[in-house]
Amino acid sequence: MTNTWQDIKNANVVIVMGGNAAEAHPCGFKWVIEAKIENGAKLVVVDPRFTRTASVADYYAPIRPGTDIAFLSGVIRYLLENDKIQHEYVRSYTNASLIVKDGFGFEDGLFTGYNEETRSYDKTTWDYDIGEDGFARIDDTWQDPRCVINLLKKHVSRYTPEMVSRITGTPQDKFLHVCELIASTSAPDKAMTSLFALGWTQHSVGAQNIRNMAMVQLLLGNIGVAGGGMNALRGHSNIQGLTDVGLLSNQMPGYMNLPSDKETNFDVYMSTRGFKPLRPNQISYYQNTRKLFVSFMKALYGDAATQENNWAFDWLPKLDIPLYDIIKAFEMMNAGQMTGYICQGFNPLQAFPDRGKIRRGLSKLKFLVTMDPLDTETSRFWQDFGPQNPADSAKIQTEVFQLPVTCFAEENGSLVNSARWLQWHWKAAEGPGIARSDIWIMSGIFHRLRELYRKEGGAFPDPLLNVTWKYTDPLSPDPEELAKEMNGRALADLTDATTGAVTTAGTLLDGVAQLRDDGTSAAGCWSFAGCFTEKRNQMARRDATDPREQGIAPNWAWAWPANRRILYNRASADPAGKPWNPAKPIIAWNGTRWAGIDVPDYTPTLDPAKGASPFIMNDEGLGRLFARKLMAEGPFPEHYEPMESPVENVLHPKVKNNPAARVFADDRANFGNPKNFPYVATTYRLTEHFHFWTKHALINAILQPEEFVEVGEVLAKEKGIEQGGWVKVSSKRGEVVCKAYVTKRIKPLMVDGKHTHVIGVPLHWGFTGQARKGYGANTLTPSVGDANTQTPEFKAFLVNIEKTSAPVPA
Amino acid sequence: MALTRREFIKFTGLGLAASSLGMLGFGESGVAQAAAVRPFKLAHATETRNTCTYCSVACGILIYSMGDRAKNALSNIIHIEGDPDHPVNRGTLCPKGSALLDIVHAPTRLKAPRYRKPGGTEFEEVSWDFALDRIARLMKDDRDKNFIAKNADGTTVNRWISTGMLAASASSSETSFLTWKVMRSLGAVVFDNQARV
Amino acid sequence: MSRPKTVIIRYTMVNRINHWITAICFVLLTLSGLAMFHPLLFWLSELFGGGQWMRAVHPWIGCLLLLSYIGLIIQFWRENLVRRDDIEWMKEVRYVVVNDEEHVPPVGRNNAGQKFVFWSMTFLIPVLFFTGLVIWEVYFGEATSIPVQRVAVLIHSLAAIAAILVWVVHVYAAIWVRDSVRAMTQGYVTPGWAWRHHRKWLWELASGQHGKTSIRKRP
Amino acid sequence: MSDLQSQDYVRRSASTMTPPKARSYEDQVAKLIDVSRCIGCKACQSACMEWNNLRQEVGHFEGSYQNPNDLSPDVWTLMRFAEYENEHGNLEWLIRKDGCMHCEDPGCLKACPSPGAIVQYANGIVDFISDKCIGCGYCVKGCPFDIPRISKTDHKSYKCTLCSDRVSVGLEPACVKACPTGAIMFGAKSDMKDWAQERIVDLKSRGFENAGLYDPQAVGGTHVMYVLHHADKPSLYSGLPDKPQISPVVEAWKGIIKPLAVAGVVLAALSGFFHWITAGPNEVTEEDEAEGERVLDEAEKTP
Repeated sequence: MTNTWQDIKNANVVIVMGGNAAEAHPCGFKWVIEAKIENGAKLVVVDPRFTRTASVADYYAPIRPGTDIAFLSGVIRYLLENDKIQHEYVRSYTNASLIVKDGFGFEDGLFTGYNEETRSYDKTTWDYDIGEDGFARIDDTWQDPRCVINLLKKHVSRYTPEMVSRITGTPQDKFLHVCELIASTSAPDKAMTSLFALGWTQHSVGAQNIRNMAMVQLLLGNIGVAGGGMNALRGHSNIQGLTDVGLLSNQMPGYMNLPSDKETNFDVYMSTRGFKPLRPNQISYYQNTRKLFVSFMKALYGDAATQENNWAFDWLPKLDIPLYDIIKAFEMMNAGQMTGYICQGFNPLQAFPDRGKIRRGLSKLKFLVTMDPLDTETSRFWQDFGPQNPADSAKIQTEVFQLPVTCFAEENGSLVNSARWLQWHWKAAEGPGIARSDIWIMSGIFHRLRELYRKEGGAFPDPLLNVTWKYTDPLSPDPEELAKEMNGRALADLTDATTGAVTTAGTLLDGVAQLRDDGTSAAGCWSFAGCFTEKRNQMARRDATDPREQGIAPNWAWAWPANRRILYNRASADPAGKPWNPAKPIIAWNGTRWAGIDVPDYTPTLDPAKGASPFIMNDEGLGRLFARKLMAEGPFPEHYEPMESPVENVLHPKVKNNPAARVFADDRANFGNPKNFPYVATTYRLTEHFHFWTKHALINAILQPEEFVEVGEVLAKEKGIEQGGWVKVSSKRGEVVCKAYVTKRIKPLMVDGKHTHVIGVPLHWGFTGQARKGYGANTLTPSVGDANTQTPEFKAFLVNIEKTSAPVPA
Repeated sequence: MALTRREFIKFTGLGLAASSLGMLGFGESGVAQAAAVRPFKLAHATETRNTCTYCSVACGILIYSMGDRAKNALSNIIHIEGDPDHPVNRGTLCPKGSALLDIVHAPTRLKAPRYRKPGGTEFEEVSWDFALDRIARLMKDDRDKNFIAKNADGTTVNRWISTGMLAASASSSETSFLTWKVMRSLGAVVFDNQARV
Repeated sequence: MSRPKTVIIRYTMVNRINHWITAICFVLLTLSGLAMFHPLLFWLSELFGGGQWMRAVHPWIGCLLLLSYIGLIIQFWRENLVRRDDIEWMKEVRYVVVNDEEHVPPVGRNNAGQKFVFWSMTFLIPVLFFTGLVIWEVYFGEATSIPVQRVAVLIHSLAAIAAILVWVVHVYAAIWVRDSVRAMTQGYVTPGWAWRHHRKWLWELASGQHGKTSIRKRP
Repeated sequence: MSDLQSQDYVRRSASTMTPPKARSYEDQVAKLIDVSRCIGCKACQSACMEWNNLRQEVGHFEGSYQNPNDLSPDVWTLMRFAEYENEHGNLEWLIRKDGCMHCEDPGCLKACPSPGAIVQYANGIVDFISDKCIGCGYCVKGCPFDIPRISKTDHKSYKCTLCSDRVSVGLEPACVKACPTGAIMFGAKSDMKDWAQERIVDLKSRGFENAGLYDPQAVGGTHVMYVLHHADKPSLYSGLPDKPQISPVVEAWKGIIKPLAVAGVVLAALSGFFHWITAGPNEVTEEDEAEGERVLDEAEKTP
């Protein structure tokens, strides 16, 4: 989230598309209701189903799953055609005026540079035209046909309301009404907030879905302002934290990347991370990358990281492919390339696509370790549970360790919420039996491995032997010690260049500004620097004071970066530093410094007259309508059909799906076609359950006891399906037998002249826990991910549905 | 009582317990009435601040446990409700959060390490030492066998791709950092979390 | 009054046992029913071990009452058939009330009042039984709709009140007409009793219409 | 409980004397359920179960999000879901939190035969005192909203207590506290009505011309009220009664018939008594005996 949960109440329009905020985040959704009541806001919901969010919406429009880009590109076309953009914002704060290199183009569904064999792009032309001064060329008058705004205009010109409706199935009048509501926030003092979640990410074009709305928001001037922003409503309690700390195959803490094989040494690695400003006078924060990196390596390896060994650069693993994500991991498992797998609080047998493939993969492992408070399906994949988990235990040679872990109520620590708040929590009781914390278990494994390597030697033990482990109890480090390690310390006396203030060696850092690139500072996660200072554990703060009740609450816990609550908040003021919306200012230039209710996302004393733009993390300082080389499938979003789709791509039949998506051969062979699987299915969560956890909680099992699918009345009638009757839903990959919920809330959509039916598949049931046994929605879903993030395409795939009888229990 | 909307929200939301209920008829006779109604079950329970374990709204919660943390009392969680001071949830909780008690005390909570032999049909309970020793041994054997120090071009890559890990999504950032250190110092790159599902 | 030499068996042992089972059930039902009917009488529930016990046993006693009363119907329905004499008796009922039965036409085994009691109960007890089933929460609480139950409970109450009134008449009559109680406890009446209250019946007995077995000489 | 001061009750079941209201000024509480803000998340159900330690058996999917399927002794509040297509052909998903309405003139209390098993506190809460419940089910018949349910386990009647245990120590009910969107509010009834009016103005401005407050006067108003978008048609919301009232049948049964019947029985008994002391017993005389013996003797003589 760029903004806070409470800040949603400042919106004039709330658009929920690509998510179901009321059901997935009810307590955050209260601020939408608050916006309606306190701010007269309109709530717009665009969703294939009439959800519980839609039930309180002012306007609802249906859409076919997987066609959001067509819809949003149509919105952009509407805004540009009807001149409903915030001109000053777009001109000053986005790259609309920058000129794109010659050679860049788009034709028949492909951008310049496509290589069919590697299914990837040579992105050389996807960049600005750089002048002799080293800066990107610009045309403020928007006359040059190659400036971004004109290329964008051309790109979206195909998305007429007729075309949008033809692709998405959204009736034209409804589409246009949504456009009008969105456009109303192009006024400088009006804001729209976009609330989205997995409804946008879980597509083969997931990242582009989000980019597309971000572009809409930039055009409307809604980024950085109160009641605006792009608000990704994250799923798990600390998934933001895990991402921040870099628990992804290619990540290090604070969004630094692990080196790739091509970055053969430290200098090469740093050379691609210089991020010199692309426009004059820009801040381009990532110029500081070296400080962040070196401080991290000092935290990791302490004295063993030296200038001489390039801060132990070579001890970091390098990547030969972009990602070793989960889809890749299970591909490798199925190919017999993996020996062991550790699942910490994660239940891939339920959570990952193509359940059969997951089960086969796990069966090929030598060992599987699960660490979980609950008896998960994954830890019992080898056990026969009848049709819901058929397994021949004797044939499965995997050793399985099921390790009991304490839960949230039984430990101290911090969690990072969707709004980037680091909130400390406290232990209330001991765990059950001899369950232990994840910290204790990981330390135990680490300690044993280190001893084994000390004793026996083995493959390259240096990083293992040298990683810092200076905890009071090495077998059970205290969470506070770890928090301090992430916050960082001065390793020598550090003197601030401007104020002259000295931070003595050994003390905790107050913030990221104190980091050095000479090895005199250490920080385990630079973006968390300041969360645990000498003054106190900032994450444990519980002062709810909220100036002007604008939803900032700056003294409640601590937010990264630098306790900043609204990202890009410099953009809430006009180029001269006056708030766009005088009723809800965040920061303003008072003549000497930036002051307001939030920590400025800007140099606090930088005069706006100096011309530095608000998006300080970007090298040109501007919001990007044109993404340069950062996206796998193109600098502008383009509508590609889901991998399994009932129709052709009417825009460019030859390029139907995302051309840059990675598809493994066995997965491609497992895609179904509309002849056998004529209906579009989409998976989702219900508000009564949290993933596959709450089926273990009796109350939640009572509230939604049994697996079902949602079927529209028209299709149900066609197929003779009765309310609450049994149905078999099948895809190329498997079948689910469950009850049917025949509903008015899903209506057939007219897509390219044909009625298209959507079937809803909630995903909460498995074969352990208190609720009734279920097959799990991932039995049906295809194993393919988004081209950038490899997030699986759970939201749009093909199935068939038939009336049937109850499954025979084992 | 004339209230503006904004004041009203505050009034009924945060200030409720203090201002409104005092006058609602349970003043002095509260004690007597308490004899007729169910006794208030949290009277002397210990209150602990925590954060809901589910979604990323991160609602503040108050955990009530039996026992006052005296040496001879083993705390047992008896009730969980929203933290009224929390700026986001302001005391509210969703159907999952309201039932947190049932996940803490789920009958399927694991209490001891269990092990399943190759080809086995059941789990057996094992000691922590057995489990961790065996896991460390399996990991080391695999790492020693499959660790890639240099790639075909001779570049030092120091990666281990034959054993992978999925990191938790509800464990603390401190846990994650420690987990990162352990796995990366081994060179593991098949390393992911639940950000996508 | 000298001891009569002859007695007439009015109710057999089976008659009496059946009657008193019915009577006990009726009294218990009245006590528990009234306890549930009017708060002034709720204290009666203590006789049953408290409200829950009372609520639990009332319907079972009701079932027993029905069975028992069916026994009475089988035994007595014939003698309670309404005849022309009953109308004559009714016309002169004012003399009955003032104990002047000489002005009343001779009465058979049962007078119209007794028949009225019999038939009232024959009508009311099944009504009470069936409405009682409808409101028997434990077993039939969900068998019918709530509006039906509301009507049932109203009818049950009205029928019960009616039955209690009939019962009051019945009991008072038994007390008022001396030696009637003995007929239902020891089983016999004297020829004088029969002469005074059921002269026609006595004649019938004398003429042997009912067989000679019911008349016994005292030893 | 016997030590409870009478002024805490304003109504008490099966009590011939209504407790006097000792304090002249006591404000009434109310729960306001704003259906237009409700997202049907069932947090209220969950919180209710958790606070009151209620766990029903895990049921089945029965063709709706409505789970459990109905109120029960272990389900004191329940979200009811209705899919409704309005006159413009647009879908509305009308979701209503069902549960005890805490009527000002409670039908359950009127019907209850057990003294003090149902009480109404001065603040308006209608509470079942289980200890005194005899399990007769009369409250079920008395209730105009079909709320109380009799347990098959302990044969006592159960329903929402409006968390009287929480309210008595100065807290709001569990469902109110939990409600994520503030669709359930709690406070003084007068404040709730004022707030409802503001909500109704907002709803009217959003095109719900018939928005209104559901505080049915036929039961004296309720301490659980609804803001409805379609206050003209409450029955759209899964059968919320359009015109709830205590059934005339129940009114008759618990009203006029009660004193009449008792009077009737007493009168009958008195009539007997007075007949006894005026007319006296109807006794067999010596002559009667002689006549009787004579009749029998004569018969014996005839062959």
